[in-house]
Amino acid sequence: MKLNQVKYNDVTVVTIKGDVLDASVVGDFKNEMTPILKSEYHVVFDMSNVEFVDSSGVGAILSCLRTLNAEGGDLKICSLTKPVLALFELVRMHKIFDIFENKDLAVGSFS
Amino acid sequence: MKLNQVKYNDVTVVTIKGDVLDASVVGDFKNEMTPILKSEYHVVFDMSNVEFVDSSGVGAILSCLRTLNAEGGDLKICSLTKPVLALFELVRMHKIFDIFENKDLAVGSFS
Amino acid sequence: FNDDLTCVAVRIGKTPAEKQGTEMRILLNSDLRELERGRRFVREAAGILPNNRMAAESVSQLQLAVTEAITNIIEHAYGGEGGNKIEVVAESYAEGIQIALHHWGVAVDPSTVPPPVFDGSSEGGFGMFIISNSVDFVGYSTDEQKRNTILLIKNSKK
Amino acid sequence: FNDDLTCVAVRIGKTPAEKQGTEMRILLNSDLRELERGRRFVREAAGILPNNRMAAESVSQLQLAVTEAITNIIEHAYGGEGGNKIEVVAESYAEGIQIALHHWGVAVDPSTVPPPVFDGSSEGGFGMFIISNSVDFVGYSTDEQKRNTILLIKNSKK
Ligand SMILES: Nc1ncnc2c1ncn2[C@@H]1O[C@H](COP(=O)(O)OP(=O)(O)O)[C@@H](O)[C@H]1O
Ligand SMILES: Nc1ncnc2c1ncn2[C@@H]1O[C@H](COP(=O)(O)OP(=O)(O)O)[C@@H](O)[C@H]1O
Repeated sequence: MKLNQVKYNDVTVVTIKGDVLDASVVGDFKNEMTPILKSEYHVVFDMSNVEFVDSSGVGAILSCLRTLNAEGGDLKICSLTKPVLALFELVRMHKIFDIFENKDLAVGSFS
Repeated sequence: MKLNQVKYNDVTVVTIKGDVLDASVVGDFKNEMTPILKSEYHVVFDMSNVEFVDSSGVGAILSCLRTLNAEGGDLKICSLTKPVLALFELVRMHKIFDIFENKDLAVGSFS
Repeated sequence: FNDDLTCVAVRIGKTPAEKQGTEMRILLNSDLRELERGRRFVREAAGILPNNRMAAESVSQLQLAVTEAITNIIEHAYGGEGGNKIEVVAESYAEGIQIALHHWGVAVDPSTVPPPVFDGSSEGGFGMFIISNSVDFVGYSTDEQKRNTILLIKNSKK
Repeated sequence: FNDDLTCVAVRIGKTPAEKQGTEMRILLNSDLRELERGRRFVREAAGILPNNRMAAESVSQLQLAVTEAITNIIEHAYGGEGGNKIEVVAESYAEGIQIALHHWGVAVDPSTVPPPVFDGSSEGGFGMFIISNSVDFVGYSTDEQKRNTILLIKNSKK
């Protein structure tokens, strides 16, 4: 699990570089997210590389949202691949998250 | 397989006495029906005892209908149990056969 | 074939079928008189789990599918010849029943079988259609030892 | 366990998995790093039949169900403890794929598991719901040798 971070003004876009976010990597993901969640308020997850997410991956992303929300921040998601979007819809997470087609729309939504 | 025959004027009601009409008994059924089909024109099958019919049973009943129709006669069916009616509907035989709730209605339908 | 299976097949008529956890097996001969035993076997498999509330209607449908499958094996796969074996294995789940019918006769490619004619002009050709429409899954396979399997799954809840 | 199984498990990473007709087996360790191999195994099973046109979407759904099931076995049935075995058996049919996951850990009675909470307040509890909704049949059973089976069926045609 390697996360890529780019800042656009006060919005941090985190790109998940691996193509999988399942129970085998979710621990790493959470560890790598911890400092980011501590320092940032406006975060976008760019998930364009991620072809596979399982329930633990959904749970981890949800956990990020909750952490940010608790501090007055927010998390937006963008560029979901087809199978990942299907999973989000299955577990009704499209109603919990703001999901955007691409990074620009997600970043722009903060302003 | 034992068939019971009762005549109501020119209508012959054939009661299938066994509770099964499947490939294991359909040969006997056809054999026992042969003389009846030769001598009768208006036939009712009372199927109230029959709890199980398979595709070969449906085929045998269809064969009786065709034999009678070819001679200008007709076959009506009555008193189908739930699973047997379900099968007739599955293979659309409720559109081929005149099916009646009870014997009286089936017999009466010939007059 | 091993003798244990034969033994189970002999005993099932009198006592509850041999139970291996939630698995049941029976060995049938390629004889249409075995159809009744096939249906009884399904009824037993449906009753094996205390919390397996398979509706009577679903049990009937599974019995119908198994009857059609056994008949096809006897008449088509074994060409009506006696003395051949059909092994039936049931696995019961709270969620449904899986029935595998194994035989060593001619395999069928179900995609080559035409759909039935429903206009009353044909007295046969309904069997595979009935099977497909009476269970939730049907699969046909053949392994390298030429053992054919017809797999049927019926959900408890419709 | 017999050694043949272990052998298959070792080889599957490099060559196409051992094929027994349309059946495939793999032995996994109770280690989450095995999830990827579980998914690769599903992909292979989906490709085993020339006429098995399982849509990519259906293959993904089956991979998801298998991932969730393996994770549950490792985390719940085996309590997260390494060194335990999960045997995965796939049977491919033109009509679909059957995957049986066998383990020797704690059994679960799925009827006791509450449905998930979808309001975002809970980060877990979605696994079994996802499994049920990603395949056409899921069954949980335990035999007398304490071998547990999670059976998944995915139809080729949706
Ligand atoms: N298990 C089987 N093994 C070999 N051939 C089969 C099998 N099942 C079906 N068939 C073939 O498919 C055809 C259609 O079968 P089915 O729909 O059951 O109708 P029917 O048995 O009345 O012909 C059969 O005539 C036979 O040629
Ligand atoms: N294979 C299994 N073996 C034992 N217990 C299980 C198994 N699968 C699920 N469970 C139990 O069911 C609960 C719900 O599982 P699940 O829906 O997958 O969500 P989660 O794994 O996030 O808790 C688990 O917390 C566990 O108690």
